Amino acid sequence: MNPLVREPIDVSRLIASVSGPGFGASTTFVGSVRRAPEDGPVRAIDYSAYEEMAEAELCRVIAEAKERWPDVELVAQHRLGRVALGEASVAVVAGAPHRAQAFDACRYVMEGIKKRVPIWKKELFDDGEERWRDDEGGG
Amino acid sequence: MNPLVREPIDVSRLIASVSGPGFGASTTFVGSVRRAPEDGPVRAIDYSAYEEMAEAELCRVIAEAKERWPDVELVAQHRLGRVALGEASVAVVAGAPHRAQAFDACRYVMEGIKKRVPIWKKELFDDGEERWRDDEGGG
Amino acid sequence: MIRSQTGDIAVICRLFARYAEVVGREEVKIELPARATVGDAIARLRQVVPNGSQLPERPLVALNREHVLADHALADGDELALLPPLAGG
Amino acid sequence: MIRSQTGDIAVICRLFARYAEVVGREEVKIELPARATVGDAIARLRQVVPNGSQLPERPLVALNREHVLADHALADGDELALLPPLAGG
Repeated sequence: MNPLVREPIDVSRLIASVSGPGFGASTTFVGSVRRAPEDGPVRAIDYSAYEEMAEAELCRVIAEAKERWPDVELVAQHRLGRVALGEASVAVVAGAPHRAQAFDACRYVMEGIKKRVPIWKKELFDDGEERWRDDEGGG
Repeated sequence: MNPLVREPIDVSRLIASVSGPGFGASTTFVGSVRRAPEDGPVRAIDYSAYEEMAEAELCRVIAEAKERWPDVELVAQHRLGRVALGEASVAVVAGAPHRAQAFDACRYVMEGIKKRVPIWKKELFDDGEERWRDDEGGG
Repeated sequence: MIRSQTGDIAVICRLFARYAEVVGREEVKIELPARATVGDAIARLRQVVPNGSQLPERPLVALNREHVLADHALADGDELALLPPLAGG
Repeated sequence: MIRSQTGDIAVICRLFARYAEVVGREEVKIELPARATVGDAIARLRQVVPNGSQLPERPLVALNREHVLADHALADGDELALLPPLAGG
């Protein structure tokens, strides 16, 4: 499954893709474009990436998680381009025999995406203003 | 939303029910009936509960989580009755402004369900055998 | 003044899952002296129901739908539930 | 034997997001002496591109699509990327 997508993320499909008869647990993280009081009237976000590296780095993050939790299956997708308010910008699903692994691996991959995968966002506001946004503490 | 249900859990609907413009993060846990090598050929699980208490206790678990993470919104459902292999037996969704809260609150509720909510399961095997199952380390 | 040692309070015991199968009942009403504890009720129940001795001496218990410990005091009309090891999820 | 101080190796610098906007370029080829480091390349880049001084002196960097530190050595043909603070998710 392509990790960088320009169409809406189909979360149900991602969840289904890591389920199997031996998997009793799945943990799914979904990050969405939000309008927080402190952010002002955001209407969408434009995501861009250093695409070749973003794919490679996400692949490395997932490989590390699989080394650490070998029974876990993982899938992750990140949107690029224009993402409207409320739409998912990122989703990570971890399927596992047991819940602790599913939670830990899902979180590991999500932290890796935030800290290591070269993706940027520009917030688009109702009034037409645009602003590059660092993501301290965000979604 | 009723926390104890006898029909399939609609995970997408649960996720949608805790999303909102201020929520940039949601974490979803889904537990499913699994067929693990060590379990033998399970074909379904019959879930039963001390229903009045299960509802009350789940409500308390969620209230505790909301006290600890006030910005989080939570929803949880657990199946009762016959649940076939691969079907979801439990789902917990935490929506939050930020991802750490979403992960922590989702996990807190799921641990509470496993440790405190009076639900039992009887495994049904391919050969017609049935067995009450304690859930040490399970899904 | 002499008071009866039994029959001061009535408690509804509820049984679930494998415990209900063991004794063939889902509900048993028992009578106990005033100031009886949860532990006293379990001991009585194990005596009065068929196969009661196959129930554990210290099961997980809930009183009026909340988890409690065995030394918890009982009151007339209480609902006491014996909970097999939980297995939700 | 005297060797040229520049032009021994060529490195492609890639710029993204706000850094690309600052300098109005997404790609800049620079030449550097042998044994130059990532830090040397950044310093050169800040001199040669318009508004280069508005780029940070120590940005997050990736060499051939992997995160590296400023003391990392460069080789001819390397792809060096300057990464604004990451904001995925």
